[in-house]
Formats: sequence, C-alpha cells, structure tokens
Amino acid sequence: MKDRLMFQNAPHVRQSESVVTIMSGVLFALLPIYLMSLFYYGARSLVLGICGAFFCCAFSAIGSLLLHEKPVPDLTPIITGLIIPLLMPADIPYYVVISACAVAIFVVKLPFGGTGSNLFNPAAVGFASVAICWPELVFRYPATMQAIEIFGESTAKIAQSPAYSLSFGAVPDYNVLDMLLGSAPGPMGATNILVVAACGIFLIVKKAVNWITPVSFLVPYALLCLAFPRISCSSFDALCFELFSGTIIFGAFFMLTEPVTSPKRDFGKLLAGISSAIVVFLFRYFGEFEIGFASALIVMNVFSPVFDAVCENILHAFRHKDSIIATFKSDKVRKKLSDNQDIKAEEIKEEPVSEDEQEKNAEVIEEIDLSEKEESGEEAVQ
Amino acid sequence: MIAEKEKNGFKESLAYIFSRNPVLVLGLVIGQLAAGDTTLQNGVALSITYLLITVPVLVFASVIGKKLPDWLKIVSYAVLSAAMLLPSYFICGSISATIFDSLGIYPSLLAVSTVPIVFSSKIAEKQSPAFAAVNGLCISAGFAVTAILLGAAREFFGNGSLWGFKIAEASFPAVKLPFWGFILLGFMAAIINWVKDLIKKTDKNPDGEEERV
Amino acid sequence: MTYIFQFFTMMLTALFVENIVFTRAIGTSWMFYLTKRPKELLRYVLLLMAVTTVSGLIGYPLRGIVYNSEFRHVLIPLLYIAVMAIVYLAAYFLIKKFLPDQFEHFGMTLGAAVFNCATLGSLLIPSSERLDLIGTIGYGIGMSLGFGFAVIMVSYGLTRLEYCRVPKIFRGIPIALIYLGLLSLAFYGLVGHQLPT
Amino acid sequence: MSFFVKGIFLEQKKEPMLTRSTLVMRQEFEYFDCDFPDTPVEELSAKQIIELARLAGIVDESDGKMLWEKLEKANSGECGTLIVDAIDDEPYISSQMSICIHQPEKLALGIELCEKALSPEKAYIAMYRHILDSNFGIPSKIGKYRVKKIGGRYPAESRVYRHIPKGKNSVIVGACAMLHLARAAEESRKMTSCFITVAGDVVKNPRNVEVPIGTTAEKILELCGLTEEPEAIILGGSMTGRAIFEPENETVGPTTRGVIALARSYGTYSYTCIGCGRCDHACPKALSVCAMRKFAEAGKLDMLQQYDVSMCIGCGACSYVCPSRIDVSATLLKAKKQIEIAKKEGTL
Repeated sequence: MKDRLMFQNAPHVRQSESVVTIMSGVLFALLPIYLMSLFYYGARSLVLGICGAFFCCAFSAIGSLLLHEKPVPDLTPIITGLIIPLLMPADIPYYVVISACAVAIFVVKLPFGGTGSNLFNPAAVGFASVAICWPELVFRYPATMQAIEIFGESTAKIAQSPAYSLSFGAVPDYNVLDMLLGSAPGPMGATNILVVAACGIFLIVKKAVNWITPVSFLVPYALLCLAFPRISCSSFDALCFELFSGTIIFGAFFMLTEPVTSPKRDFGKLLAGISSAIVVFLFRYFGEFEIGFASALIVMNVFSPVFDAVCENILHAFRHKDSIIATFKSDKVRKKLSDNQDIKAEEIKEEPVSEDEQEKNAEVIEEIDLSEKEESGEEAVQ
Repeated sequence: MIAEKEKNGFKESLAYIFSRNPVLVLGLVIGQLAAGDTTLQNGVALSITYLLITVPVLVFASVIGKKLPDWLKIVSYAVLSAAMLLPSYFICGSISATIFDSLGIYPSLLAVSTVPIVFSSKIAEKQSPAFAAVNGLCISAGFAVTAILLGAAREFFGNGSLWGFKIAEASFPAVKLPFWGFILLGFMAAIINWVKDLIKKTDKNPDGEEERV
Repeated sequence: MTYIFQFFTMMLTALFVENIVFTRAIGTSWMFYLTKRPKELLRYVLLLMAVTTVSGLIGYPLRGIVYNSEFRHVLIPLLYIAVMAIVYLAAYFLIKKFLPDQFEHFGMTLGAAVFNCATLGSLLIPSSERLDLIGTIGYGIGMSLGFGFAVIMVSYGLTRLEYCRVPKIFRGIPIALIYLGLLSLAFYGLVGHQLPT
Repeated sequence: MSFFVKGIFLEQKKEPMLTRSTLVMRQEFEYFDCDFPDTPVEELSAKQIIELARLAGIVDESDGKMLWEKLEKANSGECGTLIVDAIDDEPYISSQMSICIHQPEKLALGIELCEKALSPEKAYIAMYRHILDSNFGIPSKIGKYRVKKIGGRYPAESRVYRHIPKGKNSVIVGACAMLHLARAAEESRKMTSCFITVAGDVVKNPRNVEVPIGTTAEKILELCGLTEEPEAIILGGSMTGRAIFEPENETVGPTTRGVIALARSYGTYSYTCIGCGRCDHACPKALSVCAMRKFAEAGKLDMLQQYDVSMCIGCGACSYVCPSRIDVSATLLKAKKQIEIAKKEGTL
C-alpha cells in the first residue's frame, strides 16, 4: 500500500472539467461549420481545415524542438489552425493558409512563451497579416453552391460579398434569409449565421465560453449600427446586413472569447466587450478594408489587463471598505475638531488614534466577510 | 598602462559589431531600419549615411566637445550631423539616382538618432580622438551588418530580387511594411541572443546547467 | 470653422491612422526609454507638442525657400534642425532664468528631449506631404499625442510580458520588438493595404 | 453579473455516511473524579460546567482550542450569541452532522450546559445544507435549539461569522465538543475519542466512526475495509487535509475530521494556465487569484501584498475549479508564508 501512495497538494478532489474537455468542446463546435462549408463549397473546405490544423501542430512541434522545450500535448494549435481557414474564402490557395499558420505560431505564440502566455489572439494576427499581404486573394469570395477544385488553380465564379458592398455604402443584393442560411458569398465559415450562432450557444451551454463576452459585444455593436447606419434601407435590414456580414458573429463566439487574451472577471469581460464593439465599429466604419474585426481584436487584446486592473481596484476598495470608511470618518472628526481647536495641537493628538483604528479595522476584516449585498441575497434563499 | 586600457577599449569597441550591436542589442536606430530598410540598396545607403554622420560627430566631440559651453554642445552636434547628410547624398546618389526619394525622411532622421546626440556628449567627450573614431567605425559597422542583412532579406522575400536583379518568383510583399521590419529585427535580435548563449556555454561551463525560469 | 475642422481631422489622422510609432516607425528608442519612466511621459509629450508647434510656426515660411532646391533632402532637415536649435536655446535660457529648480531637474536631458527622431519626424512629415500651416500644426499636435498613446500601449504590454514565460533567447529587446510589430500590424488594418511599391 | 459570486458548488458525497449510525471502535473509557458527583445535571452552576470541561480535557474540534478556555474567555464579558458549529461543507466529511442526526438528545444536553455556562442572548446550531443534496432530512430543531441552515456554495464556514452581531462577545463551539461535555456531565467521562469520517471511493464500508485519539490511519481504514489499494490517503478534509505516505505512523488527533482513501490521485498535469479566470470567480474572498499566481511565480512579493494575498483563507476553491489542475491554492499559501517571514525580517 505504501509504495503506491502519491504526494498531492491540498484540494484532493478536483473538477472533472479540464483543459482537454474545454478545448475538445470548441473543436466539436467547429465541426458543423466545416460541414456547412462542405455543403456550400465542396471538399476543398475540409482539406483547407485539415491543412491548417496539421501545419499549426507541425509548426508548434518544430518550435518547441528549436527552443529545447518538452513538447506538450496541446489542442490549441489545432483550434487556431481550424479557425484561420474559416475566415478566408473557400478558394484560397494553400500557401496563404500555411503562411497564416506560420505567423500565428512562430510570431504570436512561441516568442511569448507558448500556450497560455500569448498576448494576442494567434488566429486574428495570422489572418490579419496575410490579409494585408494578399488582399486580392483573401477578399475575393467565390459564389456559393459550387464545388471548387481541391487542388490547383481555382476556376470558381467570383461574387461580390455583402461586407464589401457595405464598405462603400451600397445595399447588398441578398435578402436577410440568404445571409442567415449562408448562401451569400463571404468567408468560408462565417456566412452560415444560424449554424455559427447555434455552435456558439452550444459552447455557452457547455460553459467553454462565458456568455457575457459575445452578448456584451453584439448588443452594443447592434445599437451602434442602428445609430449610425452606413446604407439607406430599412433600419432592420441595415442592422441585419451589418451584423451578418463579415466575421462579426463568428468572431464574437470563437475569437473574442479566447481565454488567454481576454479579461478574467465577468465585469472586465463586459467592459472589454463594450469597448471592443466600439473599436470594431470604428475600424469597420472608417477603415479601408474588411479586416476591421481582426485588427480591432489585436488592439483590444492590449487593453485587457487594464480591465482586469479596474476590477481589481474596485474589489480592493470593497475589501478595505471598513478601513476606508474609518479613515474617512476620522478625517471628518479631525476636520470638525480642527475647526474649533488649535490645528497644531489637534494633529498631534488625532493621528495616532486614527492609525490604531485602522489597525483594528484591518483585524476585523480578517474575520468578517465584506459584502452585505451577497448576505441579504443568501438569506432570502434560505 | 594607458596603452593597455586603450587595447581593452578597442576590444570593447569591436563588440559593437556583434555582441553589443547598436540596433539589435542596444535597441537604438530601430525605427529607421524597420521603415526605411526595404531593399539591399536602401540598406547600403542607410549604412553609408550612418557612417558619415557617426564618425565625424564622435571625433568632433572628443576633440572640441570639452571646450564648448553646455548649451552649445548638443546644438553643434546636431547641426554637424545634419550637415554631413550632404556628402552622403552625393555618395548614395551614385548608387541610384532616386535612392533618397525612396528612403523619404528616414536618412535625415539618422542625423538626430541617439548615437550622434546622446552618445557623443556622454561618452565620446571623455575619449581620445583616435579611440572615438574607432568606436564610431565599429558602431557603424554593427549598424551596417544589420541594415544589409535586413535589407537583403526583405528585398528577397518581398520582390524576389537582390540589388534590383530578379532571381526568384516568390513574393511576400507585406515584408516591406514597417511591422514586418520590427518583427524581423526582433527575430534577428533573438538569434544574436541564441549565439551569445551558445558561446557562453562552450566557453565557460561546457557541462554546467543553465538556469531555467 | 472649416479651419477648425481641418485642424481636428489632421490631428486625428496623425493620432490614429498615421501614428508616429506604429505606422511611421519613428522615435522607438525614445519610446523604450519612456516606457521605463512613466512619470516623465506627460512632461515629454507636452515638450514634444511645444517644440513641434513652435518650430512648425517658424519653419513654415522658411521652408518655401528650399522646397524646390535639388538638395531638398538635405536642406529641409538642416533647416528644421536649425529651427529646433533656436527653439532649444530659447527654452534653455528661459528655463534657466525663470525656473531654476526645474532646470536642475531636467536641464541636462532637455537637449536629448528636443533633438530626437520623434520631434524631427513630426516636423519633416508634414513638410514632405506639403501640408498648409493649420495642417502642419494639427499634424504636429496629433503626432505628439499619438506618441504618448503609443508609449502607454507599449508599456502595458511590457509590464504584462514580465509575467509571461518568454523563452530565454527572446527576453528583452527581441520580444519588445515583436510586440511592437504586432501592434503596428493592427494599426495597418485601419489604414488599409497600401503596399510600398 | 457574478462580480460578487463567491465559492463553488461541490458534490457533497455524504450519503452513505449520514444514513448509517456512528460505529464505535472498542475502547476503554477513562473517568475523572470530581467534587460534585451527586449534583444533578440540571443544577450545575456555570463555574462547575467550565470546571467539568477542564477536567474532561475537551478540545474543540473546530479550531483545536481547549473548550474551557474558550468558555471562560466568553464568560468574562457579556455573551451575545452561542453558535454550535455543525457545518460540514467539505465533501465526504460528515462527523458533526451525523451527531446532530443520530445523537440529538445528548447534543441538546451539551448545548444546554454550555448555554447555562455562558447565558447568551440566543443559541443556535449552524448546519450546512447543500442545494443538490436534499435527500436526507436535516431536523429543524434539536432539543429546543433552532437549526440554522447555511446554504450556498462551498466555503460556508467563514460565512457563519457574518451572523454574529457586531461588537458582542460571541462564541462558536463544535458539535463534537458539546457531545463530550454532555458525556462529562452525565458519566464523568474524559474525552478520549474523536469522531472521524472514513470515506473515499475505495472504502468498502464508508461511515462515521468514533475512535480513540491516537489510533493510526491504517487501523481506521482496516476497520472499514478497502476494496482496492488507494493511491492517495488523506488525513483531514478532502479540500484542506494533507496527503500522507505512512498510514501506519500517522495518528488521528482531536481536530482530525476524516480519513479519506482515494483510488486515483489527481496526478500532475502538463498544461499551463490558459487564463480562463475561473479561479477569480471561485474565490470566496474575491481576490484576483489568477494575477496573484503569476506574481507568486515571478516572486513579486510587493505586488502580492498589494493584491491582499494575506486575506487568503486557503479553502482550495481555486485549485478545485482550475481546468489545468494547477496547485493555485498551495502556491498562494506559500506566498502568504513568505510575506509573513519577510514582514518579520523587515525586508518588505
């Protein structure tokens, strides 16, 4: 019996949910999107996905070999590699996908320390870098319902995407139902709004993704689009076109919610969602091309520690509520007294007392919990 | 005694070429390289300009710098380095007539970079003129190595050519944008760190364990 | 009214679209210097703004003389450096006379703060783009605000990098450069895709 | 908005232990002599009760202090509330609750004695009632004392302190100590045994046992039987106890609450923190756990102090929820100790 005993630290029961289950949930949610693009564009979309996933894994393995680190079994490169092709048209050449994967792994992930340390969303940076390099390939979308050759030069018919027409203020010639079902041309995975939204809701139900992030992004974005429409048609249609074109819905569920680069607390997530809605809107409204979402995401990733710091400061004030109130009160007392008495004598008398009070309060806080809101709520439950 | 000190000093100033590279290790003239150094020709032109600015300013600082009043020092260095743009304009013009047009404002920004302004007043004033000249040469050599390597790499990947001659088809035109300049410089700096690590390992403790964090 | 509108358009353009650090790649060494000293940032941005405004005002009538010269690539920077020298000397003696305790504090770094790439760059760009007077000043103010903005963004990232498991060979300058590159990539998304030819 | 959400939902796994009665290990009882053997229990004075607790050597199992010292301290001033702690909020552990369910009369007698000693304004029993485990009935009254059900999420013990009216001398005593006090008054028995939960997924016959103090963990496990060899044996609660290697040498004391044998240790995990922020939401003290773990790894003690690491109560909620199975709680407790040392040395 003795030989088998192992050392382990304090909580001896652990949650059954682990990184692997969360990540496989995301993988599982990406599958239906690939099936839809298989239906619209033929087998090439699947091959693109496999290519992206394979090369991301291979690049991260090579990277960990170069840095003399122990390779870790990790699902995040697969997710990155699967998300990148979904942002691109179905007839994209393979080398574009591979170089996006290379940028995502070699520039964004490895130098910063691999999974868990990357400061930027790898898929967003990979996509943005190739979109800047080959815009004529990345933003030329084929028409739907045609099988595209798996290898070689694509001869697919090209169609104008709704996001492109919106960018110069024209009304897209598709109706809302087309856009919901995904028969409008656009990025391979981001056009099937219904499927994408269903997969996102699946992720939320599975708790792989916090519901606050997509909601706090989509609602303010929709409000902004209603307030400042780019095209002249009925406001409902304009809203639908704005929301369903480009990668807004897909990004809200799959890219904005990446755990590493987003704020930690729910309140921080709310702030980040609202501000990224504003930044995405500005980038799409004034920016010259359709990579607005990806580049706005990169800019917002910089500020996620700021939102964390805001939350921490609020909570810090709450934790030290009693001592803060005590110092405030003692200040008031001092002021009242100093009005009446000689100021200099007052200062000498009062300061040690107030310090004592602070110390006492600090001791009290150790024992007594802080938030009264919570307490009243719980007593109601009981 | 003094000679020995100078000898050590020479060794130190040689380090500016590699292990104390002004761009990759000290992080000095990054912006001009990242934005301006998009082809091999541009790299060469920038290196020549940098050489022509750095050496005279450092020598000038070590010869006359101490005798000038405080308020005149930096002004004189800045004006001198801006004046040195003129000879470099003629020399670089012989490479290609339009090179200064393609470089835009970046060669003139070299005139107010850290080495001619800060380095001269803080370090070069305390050195002998010959030593200051060697220092300047080594710094500009370190700059030139970086600029030429970066320019060649960006021209090759961006246009598939070298010194204007087409040699390959492959093209990745975004490499010429400033952000790829930053990223490539970052990777070059990482390579320098890696080589330094290797040298340290083989030199001092061949089987000593590296600390891991 | 149109002048005010033009001024603000130019300022916002310089602040975001043509950010001095992210899209023009100017003043990086000063930026890294300032990320370690956040207290000096506000003073430096104000100084940058003052120097660009005053030098822009002085330099604007003079630059017409050298615009069409064959050696304009040399003469324009020389002109602006001369103007900056005048501004520097004026500031030097004014501070020394009227604010002696401030002079002890940063009188020595004043020279390095006036003569650097950020100041010269924010003077040269409007002149090479041939902006008018209002545009020049708006551009200069936007540039200096954009510089402060860039310093704040980069310093957030650098403090965050302290807690990342950055591989040993990437620590220090390399990771800072890669970080800067990725940020400037994001700003290119706003500018569009003007590839250099 | 879970800005203030604290704690975690835990599967309690108390079922077989609570429905079965307490198993008493064979032992010889020790008795003490006292000056007031003939006085009926109802007529004991406050001082006599405290003396009883001293003679019987009763240790409060909830904090490890001597019961008579606590009573004397509380008796010196005006006593506000008497709270009997029967909160078993950790999974498996149910020794206090099983006393409440299976030996209510004795417990009520003990509380009565204690109330007489302190004469508080009110007295109640606090029990943890998990939302998911509603099968077993928690009595609403034990004797004449109200049972206050503490609901909600895992670290419930610290939440009891909230019900104390501020500014009055209140005392919290353990349920097992009350039982021992009743025994001391009725039978003049010394406290020689302790109540322990034996549980875990490899224990054949999981139940609450009463064993003499000083019994080894091996013997206790033999008493209940093992179905297969365990990989981890834990002395104490499943959230805060410690893993032991030598079950034949480790003995149980008056504050030990359980012996748990698990088939699999959770093992080491090669994943790093992915920054999901679940630990931040789990923390009952609303600390920024995720950031503090990074500071602790970088050795930034000043930042840790600024983020109030000293408020960590070591409940282990953060480690429980971590999907990467990082020992967050252990890291933070270590950092807390480091800060205490640094403060003593004056380096911080």
